[in-house]
Amino acid sequence: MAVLTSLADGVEEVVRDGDTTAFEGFTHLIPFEAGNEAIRQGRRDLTLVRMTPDVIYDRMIGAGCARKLVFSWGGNPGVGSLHRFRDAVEHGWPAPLELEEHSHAGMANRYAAAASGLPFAVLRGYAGTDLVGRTDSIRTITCPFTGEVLAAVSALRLDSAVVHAQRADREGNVQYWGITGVQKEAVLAAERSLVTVEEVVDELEPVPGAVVLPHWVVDRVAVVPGGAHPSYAHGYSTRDNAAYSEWDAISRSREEFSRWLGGLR
Amino acid sequence: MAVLTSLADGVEEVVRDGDTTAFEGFTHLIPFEAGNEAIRQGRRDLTLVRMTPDVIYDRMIGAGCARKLVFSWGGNPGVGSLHRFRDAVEHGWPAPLELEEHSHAGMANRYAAAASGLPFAVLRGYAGTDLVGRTDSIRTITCPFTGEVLAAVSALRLDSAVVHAQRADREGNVQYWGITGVQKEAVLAAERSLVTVEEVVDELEPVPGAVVLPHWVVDRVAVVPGGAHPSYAHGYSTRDNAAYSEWDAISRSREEFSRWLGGLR
Amino acid sequence: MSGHTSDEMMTVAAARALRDGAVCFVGIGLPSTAANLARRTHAPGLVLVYESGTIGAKPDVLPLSIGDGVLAETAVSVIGVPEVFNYWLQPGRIDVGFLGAAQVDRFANINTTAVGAYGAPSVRLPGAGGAPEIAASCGEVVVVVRQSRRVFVERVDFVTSFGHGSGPGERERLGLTGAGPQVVITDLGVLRPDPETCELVLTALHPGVDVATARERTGWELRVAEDVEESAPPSGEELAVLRELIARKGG
Amino acid sequence: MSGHTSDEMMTVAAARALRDGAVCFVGIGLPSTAANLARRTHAPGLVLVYESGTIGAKPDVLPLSIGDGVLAETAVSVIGVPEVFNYWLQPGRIDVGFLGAAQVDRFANINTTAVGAYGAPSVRLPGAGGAPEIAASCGEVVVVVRQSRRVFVERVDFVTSFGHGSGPGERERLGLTGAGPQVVITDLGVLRPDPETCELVLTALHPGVDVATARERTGWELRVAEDVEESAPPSGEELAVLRELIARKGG
Repeated sequence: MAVLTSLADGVEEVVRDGDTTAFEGFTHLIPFEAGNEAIRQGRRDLTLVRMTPDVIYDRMIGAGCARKLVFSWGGNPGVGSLHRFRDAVEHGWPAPLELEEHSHAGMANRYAAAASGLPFAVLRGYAGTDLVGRTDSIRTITCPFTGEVLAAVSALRLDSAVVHAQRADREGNVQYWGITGVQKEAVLAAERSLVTVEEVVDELEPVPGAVVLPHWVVDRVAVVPGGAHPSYAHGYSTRDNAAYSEWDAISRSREEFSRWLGGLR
Repeated sequence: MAVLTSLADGVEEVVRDGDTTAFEGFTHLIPFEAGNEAIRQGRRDLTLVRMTPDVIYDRMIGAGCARKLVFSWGGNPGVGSLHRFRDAVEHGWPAPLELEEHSHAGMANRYAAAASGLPFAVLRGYAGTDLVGRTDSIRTITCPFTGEVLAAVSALRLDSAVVHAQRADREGNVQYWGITGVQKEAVLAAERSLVTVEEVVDELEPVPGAVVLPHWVVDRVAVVPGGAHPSYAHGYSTRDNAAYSEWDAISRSREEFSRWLGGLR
Repeated sequence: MSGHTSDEMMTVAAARALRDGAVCFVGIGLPSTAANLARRTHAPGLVLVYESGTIGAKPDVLPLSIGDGVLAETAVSVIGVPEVFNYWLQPGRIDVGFLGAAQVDRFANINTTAVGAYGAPSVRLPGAGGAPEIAASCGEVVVVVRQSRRVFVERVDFVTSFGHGSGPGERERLGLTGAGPQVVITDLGVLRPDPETCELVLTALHPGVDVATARERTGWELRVAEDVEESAPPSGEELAVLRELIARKGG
Repeated sequence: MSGHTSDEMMTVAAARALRDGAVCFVGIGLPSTAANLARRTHAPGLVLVYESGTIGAKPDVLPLSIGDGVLAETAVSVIGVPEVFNYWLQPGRIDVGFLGAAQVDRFANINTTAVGAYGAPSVRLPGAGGAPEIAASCGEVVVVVRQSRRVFVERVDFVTSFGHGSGPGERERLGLTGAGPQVVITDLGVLRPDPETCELVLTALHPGVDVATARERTGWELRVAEDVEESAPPSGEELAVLRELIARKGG
């Protein structure tokens, strides 16, 4: 059952050192403030999971929270590289970063398998690519009806998942809309979940295209208005494209980044 | 691309003798008028597919349209038995009816596999039941990661699918809401599709919970107001529960049914 | 049994089997009536999930089918049917599944497919629906059924939904994640599987019913618990709410 | 090349590669610009699918990311990400996939993962994203990339997305359902795979570009078609629409 809590308590209770954890979001609704809070709390040894690790994971990697990244596309959307991610991979700073790398189709299916309580998923994917053989989580499977050989990916079970949503009601039912991404699957794939929301309301008025997570699959809800900034919450804010560009400058050098990090703490 | 047509032309062009075909709907939005039209046109030798074959399939079976039924639950919802279905299975009238029988979970996954272009789907299902061994479409598969043995079901590819929706726009984009069932999967699993709609509108205003089928996966759209009666179209009509009860009386004897059939033609 | 019918007693007993806050997979008919009764009495936080994809439905009238509009209108979330089974039922997110039966046997296996030989049935029943995976994956299963020799058979003609097979350990060997049928509620009383043997044992009788009647309406040699309880009769509130639900049923 | 830049020529050429009515899987950046240009000129019926789940988006300004709100607001349908890949891309419902590249080789294999050794890359790139399955399952693939020796390499360091492997028949043997890269559009010209060998052949040059320049900016011995065409320069309308799109980009 969802418990209403503060951001600090929510992050502390849901995201633990050593977790395999996903702060999910597909450009829209990225849980930035929860990520910043994890950095402030000095979370360590995380296996960070996300289809599209972006600026918040760049920060967490640079701050030394992560030991491993499980992902399919790591960039600053619309801007370019993630410099902290690259520095970790190319130069091991501040620590080496193990990579487990997939395609979007593979990652989405790995989440869906975990959400479905299955140990694996089947897809037409990866054939002919060098992604095969780089991770043990991609194998093949033979169709028992046709004999066709397809790709199999292992389920991506999470210890914890953190997402941002437009709103929740007082029972903790969570509602979000616009681009809805893979957040439902991430929450359902996780042992523990935290949802930061723009606001809590008495009644969740139905909204076209909205996804609702019922309260009994959400552990913690924290009210964090603007919690997705510089990403956005459809209907509440717009994407702060300038901030994404500014991150390019901040993250380019270890010194600038360290200054930024000092300011966060 | 969706072509606007009459009900008669739509049924004639989309549903052909010998087809594996689904007139789908989950209590809500059952394409009754399209089914009646298929009877009028004397369609024969159909493999009728549906999770919940109800009164419209009872009619089609009694009228001799079907050679086989692929299904998971065949009843008159809220009323009781389907007498024409039972008569076909128990006494071979008007013709023997081959059965391919699944659980809902299996049928839903078979449609989803076909919609996904995969030859099979994996689920935790059927274990210990006598459904196994009755059809070749249920087998087992071993997880390549954990060694766990799970159920595999073959994809349910359709020659044709017929569904009813609230509305379409002039391009043929189709919108339906309320209980949305498995109709998207059925349409995507089919070579050809016909959608009957309550109305065609200039603009599909977004509606909470609505599913939209884009025009390029729909072949024919026919305007058939009330086309789901005695089922209903959420926001347009309510379920005619009395008509479902009346069908119990009509369908109980071959004579009464034959009289009804004469009236339809 | 003055003041209430045996069906009312059965429905009330079924409602009482649902604890507040549980997530319940509800079929139409008696399970839906019982679940809605529970939600209006002792279990206001009961979460109803219908296989039509309505999660957290709070119908103000009893739906006549699992696809009634009132379910979609009052649900917290309406999802497609594949998602119901894959994301919600299969991973064990449902605490209690409610099942009816045309036949139940002494190990609580359930038949809703066919009476007689499958290929030449004397009675063709509707079939499996969601039941096989409800029986497999819900935390536990409550079976609700009127008791008679036709229904309570030594061995079901067709295992549509697996209960306890022919004894302990079989569910585990099959990889079934839920505990299976933990209670069978009838118009005569309540049966529960013996923790050792998994055989259904009569553990409670409804007011005015005796053991002899229960044995007479059971197609196997019925075991009776040493301390058979007597069900509390429906309270005034339970009966009033139930009757109002039934009266307002349908459209 | 007076009156337009080579990037403008490249974008216009990419837009022209899209036929009206096609369903197009669009990545952000140049592919999105080209697709939106096409929709506003010769292909008003072009259907844009973004991997963020927006189907039939008709953005009035160019989105800066695949998750911009304008895509959701103008889409015919917004779906979850797993559905994009499973129900729409995988079964071959998308006619054209648009891909960029950090490296392309002579058989149109694509690298967007890493330059140098995978375990110790000199440049770590963003990775695969949706590209491997776009390359596998779209009806055909259009690659758009600026031409240079750094990009046009003999053999990609890492096959992120499979083009034609090392020659004919390989896609079929791998079970890939789409035709793969059928055209590579650069700032210099257009390359297409030879129908016999699958090797990329220069088939068109943009106005003002000569074969020597194209060879100089290719990291393998470039084959040139016997009848190299010259691309028509951007029309006044194409340029005007493109520049207006770019000017209104972003927020």
